[in-house]
Amino acid sequence: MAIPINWFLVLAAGLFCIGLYGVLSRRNAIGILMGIELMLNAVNINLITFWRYINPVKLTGQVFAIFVFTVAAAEVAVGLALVIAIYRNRDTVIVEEIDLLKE
Amino acid sequence: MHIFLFLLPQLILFLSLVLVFGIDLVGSKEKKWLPYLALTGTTISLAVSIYLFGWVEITAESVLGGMIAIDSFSLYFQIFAAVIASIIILLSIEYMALRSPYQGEYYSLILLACFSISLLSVSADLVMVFISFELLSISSYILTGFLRNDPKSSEAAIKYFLYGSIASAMMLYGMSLLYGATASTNLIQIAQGLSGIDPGLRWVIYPALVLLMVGFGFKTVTVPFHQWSPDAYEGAPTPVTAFLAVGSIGAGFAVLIRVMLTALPDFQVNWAALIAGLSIMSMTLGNLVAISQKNIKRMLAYSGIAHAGYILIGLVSWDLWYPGMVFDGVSGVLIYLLVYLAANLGAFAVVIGFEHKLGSNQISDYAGLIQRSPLMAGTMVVFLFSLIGIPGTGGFVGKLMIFGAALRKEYYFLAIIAIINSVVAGFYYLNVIRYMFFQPLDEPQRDRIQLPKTLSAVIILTCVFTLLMGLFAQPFIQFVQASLGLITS
Amino acid sequence: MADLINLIENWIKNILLGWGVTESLAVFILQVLGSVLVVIVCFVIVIALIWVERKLAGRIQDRFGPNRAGPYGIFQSFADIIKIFTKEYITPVGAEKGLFNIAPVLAMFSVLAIWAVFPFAINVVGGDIHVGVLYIVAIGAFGILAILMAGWSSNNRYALLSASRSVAMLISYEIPMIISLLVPVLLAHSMKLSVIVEAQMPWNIFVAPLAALIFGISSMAEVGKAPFDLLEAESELVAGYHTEYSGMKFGMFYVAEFLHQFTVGALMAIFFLGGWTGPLAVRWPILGVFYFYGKTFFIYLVISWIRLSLPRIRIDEMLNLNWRFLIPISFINLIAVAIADRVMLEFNLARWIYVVVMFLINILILVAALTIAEKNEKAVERVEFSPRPIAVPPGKESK
Amino acid sequence: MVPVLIFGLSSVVTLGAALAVVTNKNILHSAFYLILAFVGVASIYVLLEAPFIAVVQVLVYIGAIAILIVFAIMLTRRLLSKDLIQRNAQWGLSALGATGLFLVLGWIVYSVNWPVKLLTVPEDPISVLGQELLSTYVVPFEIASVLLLAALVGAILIGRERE
Amino acid sequence: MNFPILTAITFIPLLISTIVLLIPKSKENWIRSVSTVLSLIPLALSIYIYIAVRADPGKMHFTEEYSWIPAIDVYYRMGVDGLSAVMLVLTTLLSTLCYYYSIYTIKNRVKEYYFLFLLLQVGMSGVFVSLDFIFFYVFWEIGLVPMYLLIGIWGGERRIYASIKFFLYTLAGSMAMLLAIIGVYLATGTFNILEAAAAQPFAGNFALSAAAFWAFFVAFAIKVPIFPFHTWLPDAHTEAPTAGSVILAGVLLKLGAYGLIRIVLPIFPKTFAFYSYNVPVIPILAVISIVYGALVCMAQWDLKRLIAYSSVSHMGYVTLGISAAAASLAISGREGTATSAIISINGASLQLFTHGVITGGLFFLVGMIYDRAHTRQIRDFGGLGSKVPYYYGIMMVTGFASLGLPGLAGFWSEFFVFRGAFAIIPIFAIIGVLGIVFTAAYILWKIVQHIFLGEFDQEKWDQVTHQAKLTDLATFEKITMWPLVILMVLIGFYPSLIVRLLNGVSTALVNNILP
Repeated sequence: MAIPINWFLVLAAGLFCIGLYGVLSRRNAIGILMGIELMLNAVNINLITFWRYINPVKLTGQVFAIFVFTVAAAEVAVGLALVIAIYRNRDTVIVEEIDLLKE
Repeated sequence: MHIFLFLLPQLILFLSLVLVFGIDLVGSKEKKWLPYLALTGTTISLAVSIYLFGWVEITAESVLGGMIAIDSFSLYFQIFAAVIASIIILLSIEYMALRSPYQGEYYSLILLACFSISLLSVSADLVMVFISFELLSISSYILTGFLRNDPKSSEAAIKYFLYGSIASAMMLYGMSLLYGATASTNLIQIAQGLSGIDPGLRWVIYPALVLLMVGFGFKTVTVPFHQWSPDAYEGAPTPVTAFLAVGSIGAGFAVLIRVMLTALPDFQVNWAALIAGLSIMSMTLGNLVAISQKNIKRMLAYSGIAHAGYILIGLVSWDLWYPGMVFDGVSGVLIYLLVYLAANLGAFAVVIGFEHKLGSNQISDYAGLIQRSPLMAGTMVVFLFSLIGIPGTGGFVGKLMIFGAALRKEYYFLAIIAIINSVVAGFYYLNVIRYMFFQPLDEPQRDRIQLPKTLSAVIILTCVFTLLMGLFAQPFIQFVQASLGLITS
Repeated sequence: MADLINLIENWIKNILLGWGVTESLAVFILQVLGSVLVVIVCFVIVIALIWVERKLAGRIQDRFGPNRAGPYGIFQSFADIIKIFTKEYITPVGAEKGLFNIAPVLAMFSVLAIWAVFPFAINVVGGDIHVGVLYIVAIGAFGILAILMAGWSSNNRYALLSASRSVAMLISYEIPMIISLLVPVLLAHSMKLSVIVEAQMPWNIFVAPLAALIFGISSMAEVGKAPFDLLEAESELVAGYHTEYSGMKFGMFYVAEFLHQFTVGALMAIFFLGGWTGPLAVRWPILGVFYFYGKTFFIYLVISWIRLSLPRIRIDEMLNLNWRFLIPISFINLIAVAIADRVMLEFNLARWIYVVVMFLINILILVAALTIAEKNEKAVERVEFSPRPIAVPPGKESK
Repeated sequence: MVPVLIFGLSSVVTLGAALAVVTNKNILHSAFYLILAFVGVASIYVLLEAPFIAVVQVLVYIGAIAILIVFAIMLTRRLLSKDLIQRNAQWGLSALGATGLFLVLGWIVYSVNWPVKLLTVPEDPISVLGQELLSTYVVPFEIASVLLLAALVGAILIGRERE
Repeated sequence: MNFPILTAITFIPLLISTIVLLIPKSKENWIRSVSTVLSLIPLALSIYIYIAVRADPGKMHFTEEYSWIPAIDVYYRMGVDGLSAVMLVLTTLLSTLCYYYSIYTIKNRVKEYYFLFLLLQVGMSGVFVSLDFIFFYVFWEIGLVPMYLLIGIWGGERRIYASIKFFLYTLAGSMAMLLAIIGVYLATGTFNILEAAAAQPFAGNFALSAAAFWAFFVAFAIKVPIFPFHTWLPDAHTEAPTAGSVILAGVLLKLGAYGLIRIVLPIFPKTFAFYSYNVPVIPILAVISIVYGALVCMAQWDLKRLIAYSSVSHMGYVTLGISAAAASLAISGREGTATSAIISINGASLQLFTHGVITGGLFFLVGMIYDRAHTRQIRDFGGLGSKVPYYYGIMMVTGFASLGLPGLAGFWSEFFVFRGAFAIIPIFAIIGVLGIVFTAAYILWKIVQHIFLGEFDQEKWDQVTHQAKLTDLATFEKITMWPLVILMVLIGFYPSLIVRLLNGVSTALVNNILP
């Protein structure tokens, strides 16, 4: 193949770190969630790249990626339900303003 | 006998969950007996797993495409899960009936969460580890936010959720690196792939280890991945807190031990150093912060962090176990988990009883509890002493095994930090005892507290077990050592 | 001589090669030409469709329909196009400009991109990918997105309301649609559209009529046509998500909508009516193209007929229909078909027995479902729950 | 040459969009950039000869997750006002940390000599995938279904209106 | 194997406590009398043991050994030699006296009180008879818990502070000891105290040996207490209820010293010798304890606190004696060293017994006066001698015993300690003798003069005590005090009563550690 494997991996690492930055720097719960999604996408790029380059005969990487999709969808569903619930209760989803639980 | 028989306890747990969920769907009447149905399921599961444990000597075997490892280690956690499920159900009956109309959903989620504990312990493939990990996480998030009209519950859940999702994303990245380095996700094959690994490729394993530890550290509540726990513990419905404090941590250790020992034995030097660092931070921070807590659920959360730190010492000082070995790290971990289960669930039972009757979780409100309920105060003392590690209670045996293992592997600094922390821990546990026994009631004669029968049963049961494990530890240690089937072979 | 399409293809290719173009580039150019052709055909057809539909609507509603421009008003559509092109683009104050402009393009894209994988005749496919069915479903997501974008960026309450309604509806109805699409996939043992078409023996509508029905209903909802036209219910929401659009931007939505309906016809044709198959279609692929468009057009007319006959349903009814009826029944159908297929293949039964049994199973499920639904109609009531008080001592309430 | 161009284009789109996601002041715009990033990732999958994954990416991430996110943002509309700061106080530190992590991770994955085996992708990978899912991975597959059900029940339970 | 007498003596109090638990809360008199009467059984048993051991005190008698937790090599091992027998007598005697005394003085939460006190007795007796490290440790800590609760519930005003301080200090020490125990096990492969001593762990590794030694030493030093670790003691003693103080001073402090003699000295003789002679840290600490404790006593105006500090001083003699015996190893070639070592250990262990009896008595006496006056300030009293002659008389005897007047119990133990230490570590012995002078000073000056001599000022008394009635000792108080007084005099005239048992133990010990 024309493209060396580490290009993809560096791309994934970049995406992962961008996602991590989003997670760490956002105040909005939904913003954090978006960062998490970016991180999961980076993981998937990694998995598919390894599958393609290291052992394309066994589809382990693809299967793993499919499970990541599944879990990501489930996580988002629960997470957004929680966001809605907290918004209804507290009228905010800014993480710093969600502060009933501090002594 | 057929190897799949050993999955029977899990299957029973799962079937009872389907049954509870299904029956709840049919008809619209409130079904008060639903928790008892769930309890029956967990009890049968427990009985079956104990029966299976005593039956034959199990050799490790990977089945179902290498996804599942059947060994005595997994049976240990099936027993663990069934016990937790039963106790949590008993703790919930009175408490949740008052607070939520969704009984069927609640009990099926509890069963699901406990099912995923045993699932995590049998996972022999990263895919399986990941999916069971998420099953546990997601059911825990939902359970934490179960009281959706209570802002604290929602808040606890969203914090838990955010931290959990980040942790699992990072863990996944680590898993993907492991897969890339060995071209496999099967734990045994990973170990084989790593044993003759190209030295250049070792550099990939280090970040993978760290990232994996983020995920496991989140589940086992170790510093610095602990931030969610005090908030989640405080906001969650208290039976769920009890589950998080014991079940979730136990599951974390199950998967941590499984992955580290099966897949990464060649990197023990590296992960032991990493985990030792985490352990020191957890013990120290957990104990120091616990001192200033005013809410008993928060206090128990921080103490849980500290206990996770102690338990990690056992893993750090892992060695191949052989019959006749006295102090072994992993059997220390397993016995400590049992001890912690009994003592902590007992303590939570008291907390639930108190909250149920008086609506408060403030430690200062426990003043004079001995006069209002000698049962609660008396047993709470036993639980707290067990958590400190006073002989005569199970906690002592746990600490003895862990410290013994650490000393045997000559991790003196870990052992010394651990004992310093045990003393610090004494301070805040004694604080509770102080309120219960020494502080007079602010109003001279208040009513005595009459506990629900289910709670009394749990309290007495866990108290008896805490004392039994302290005074007659032999069968428990034997059980734990027998559980090290695959892990150490 | 037999394969006209192939002939033209080779001809152009030879010309290109003669100009000194490399082989791969020539193939690429051919692909581009093919896509352009498909798109042009689509646009042309839409112009015709609009006229046909208005004429049909006129007939059904007992009026003439367009009848001024040209014979039978045949140039009415062209006149409209000219009008739309020359109109002013208006962007409302407070609109999100970028999103506002992207939305119509995305709407067009979501419909046109589906055509990329359609088999028009034997061996005449844009991209015959392994995951054709999934691709179709996936591209549909962009349509939803376009609506959301349009609704949000317009800075208009009604548009937003329509957008949120549409998302609720489109996402819900995607489920039965996908599930029923799995039935043809299951019968053909492939997700490749060309294989699905070729495997139909007889047409799937006879083997899996229930799936066809569910697919029909849910894809009508996907299109957003009456009786499912809640997203642009004029009486409630002005004109729905594209209220604020004008000129060609509005035109793109408009065209996309008609084209979408036509695309649904094409999907029906491919999945349930045998696609391009027909007498002599293998021999003369060009005939297959005609069969394909003919079937598509037929379905289009049927959909128009339905939408012109039925009134709009209420939003809760719409969701109930989906969640309480279509989704369960589609799952049951899928499972039943899967089991029946497996069992009958195991016993190696004759094809006609297979078809008859399948047909009967489908009808049975439908009848049973309708009976149960009718019986339960009255039982569907909200169960009231009165929460018991939580034990909180006075003065300790959280608020 | 063509694959390299495609790779370059899609990685620029992906990373650019991702950066926009995490830095944009308007959270809704972030969400739409997120979709763009997903599209970029999907094209990477196509480049890696995994069309199924690419399509699933579009279906799940764009068709479900992104739309849910946009929807949730619209439901929490109060937080969309322009003057609301979307990043927290320690964003600088986070940026530093993320960059550092990228340098470390990127350097490792770039410089390591991966055990690459250049084989062709199996014919009809989708049916192989299906068989794998229902043979080797049947347990996780079933658990995934339970997981989805649990998430569904939970989301409804938590997200419902107060009664 | 005949009757398991040691198991019986240890666990009969547990049985009694269970009985107490079963008696309804309202029947307070039943609880009191049942506990007191039944506690005579262990007392009788301990006297029987004392008599039986007399014949050959140097070796273990009545040994019991059962497998307890074989998985971690823990055995149920018990045995008793002369030293243990003496300590058992002390424990059971003081416990019974405390139960009896508490019948009249404890009015609230009687059931819990007796339950905890009986549990405490289990822990104390257990420590003196166990021959297995873990078993020893278990009893060690079991004693800690009830004492903590006793101080916390029935103590004085600052009881919460005092109880937590007491608990944490002891816990810190015992945790260190736990590590050391495990270390010894890993080095020797056994938890048996005697076998471990025979195996001499860490003989070749000074660093490890020193670490384990200090871990044990600190644990025991906290309990004794030796100078820098003593700060918990005044608080705990002062705040504890009378019976609690008696047991604390009378028995619990002895646990530490007992541990030093039973465990540290035989297992780490070389290290102990090193720190007693070459780098004489321990004798220095012992001397500081003696002198500092006595000096602080002179500055105290709280009677109970004064007696508490006197314990620090008196227990310093014990440490000095033990360290002298250890130091003998460093100069083992010199003539008469072995004899001196034996004498100093005899002195130290005799001091354990006599100090238990004397200080126990003193705390009883303080409790008695406090019950009348509700104050412990020495300045508040004056001229009581004429008002309460009986009390005065007993106080005089006990006080003089404490300062080491010949003819009373305290003399012999101090004499033995200094006789032994003088031959081995003369400098410290000389400085230590200063302690006796200070002791005499504070007993005579503070107690005798300030409290009993002079004119009784009725007005002042009424003012400080809110017109409390001043009566002489009641019958139950006399009954409580007499056994102690008798013992003081008896040992004063016939020390061999105890020393004979102790001598056997010390001889065996010194013979084992000296080459």
